[in-house]
Amino acid sequence: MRKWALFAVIVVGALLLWAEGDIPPFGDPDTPANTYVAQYYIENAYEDADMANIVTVILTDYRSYDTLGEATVIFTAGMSLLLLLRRGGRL
Amino acid sequence: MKEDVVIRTVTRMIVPFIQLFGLYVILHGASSAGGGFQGGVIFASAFILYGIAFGITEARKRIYEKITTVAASLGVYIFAGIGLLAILFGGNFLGYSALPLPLPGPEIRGLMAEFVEIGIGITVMAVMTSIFYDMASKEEVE
Amino acid sequence: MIWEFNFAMFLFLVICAIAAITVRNLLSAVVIFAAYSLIMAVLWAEMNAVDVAFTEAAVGAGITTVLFIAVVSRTTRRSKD
Amino acid sequence: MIEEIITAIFLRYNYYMAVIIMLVGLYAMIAKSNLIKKIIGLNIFQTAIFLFYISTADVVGGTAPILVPGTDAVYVNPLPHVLILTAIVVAVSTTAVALALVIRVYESYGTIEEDEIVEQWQESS
Repeated sequence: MRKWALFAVIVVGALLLWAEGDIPPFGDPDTPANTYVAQYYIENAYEDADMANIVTVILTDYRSYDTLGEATVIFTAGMSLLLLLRRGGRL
Repeated sequence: MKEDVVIRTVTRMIVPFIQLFGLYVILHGASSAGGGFQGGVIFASAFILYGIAFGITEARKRIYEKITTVAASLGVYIFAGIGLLAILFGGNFLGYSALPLPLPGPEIRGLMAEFVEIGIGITVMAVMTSIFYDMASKEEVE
Repeated sequence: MIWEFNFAMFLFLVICAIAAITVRNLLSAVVIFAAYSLIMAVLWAEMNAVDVAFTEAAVGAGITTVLFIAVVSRTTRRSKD
Repeated sequence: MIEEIITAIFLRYNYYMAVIIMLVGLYAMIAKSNLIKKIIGLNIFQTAIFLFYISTADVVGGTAPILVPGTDAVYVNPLPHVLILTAIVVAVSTTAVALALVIRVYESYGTIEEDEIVEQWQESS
């Protein structure tokens, strides 16, 4: 078991380390991830929603549907723990 | 642990300040680091500290399990309710600027974002406290 | 963005990760994992992700550790590997 | 040749760091038979992925994405921060549910070692 685990880890690690050579350098401002929609958020966040923290603006305004899913996930986790561990019939 | 005076006194003194800091983090998330999730976790950690120092049965008398179960769904209701209110006034789901308040558009969005943060904070606080109660207390099987 | 600092934190991270999965006492493993989370939060704060660092310090080093310790105290502290 | 490789590694050192930590978590998830060790490995795996995402957001000379009106500072990319903030919530939820399942397994079998559970299961069937 341990040998096969080590083998799998080495294969996955070699593949990932080989593929990492194509990623743009660390801290490059011109990567595709940093240029398109993120620039729009940085430029327009304060005018659109009147808040200084851009992360909060994206979390609760631009992508609030995502955050609704997050709240639902944590609510579901609480309810499933209630079903798994609390069997005395109490609410 | 039962008769540890230092832990109990320090807990009793520090719990209100932890709760105040949690509220500050929730409400000040608009202009500095913070937000509903972090504030809710800090608020819940006050109850967890109380439960560790005084025992779970004592903590259950301060914040009932009924309250945590209801508050967990209340937070999601606040969030989804604001979104549905925006549909009611002719906007998109969660499009806050459609709400008819006597304010300019960006300020309405900022205000509604604060309410959404409060909803997330209530949910996270209730669920974290509920999870701690469920995990730390051993239930007798009937 | 200071690479010496990142390297030092990375060294601590790898040592904490390997120790957390190697040590046989489960309570020690949980406490070492809390240290891992805290080092990760410091690394993210240095990379200008203040919100994420705040969340990780509150959740990873706080709530997750409490939950793990509750489970270890309810089950067993012994581990075979 | 060697210098080029070293330069290429040095330019992307954070991504390589994330991969190495991820491999530690993967090994723990496959090889360890204790269930709590498996969950710790899962958490290490998740934080490695988060480290990768936060690394893509960083910019040379950037500051934290909290606006100061009237200045022209360079801000780091805020979008991966939001995605990871959501992912941390999901991570703590999955950890809590997994730990609840561990408690139920211990109540049913009296052990949290994987091989002992399999032995008991084979004996009973």
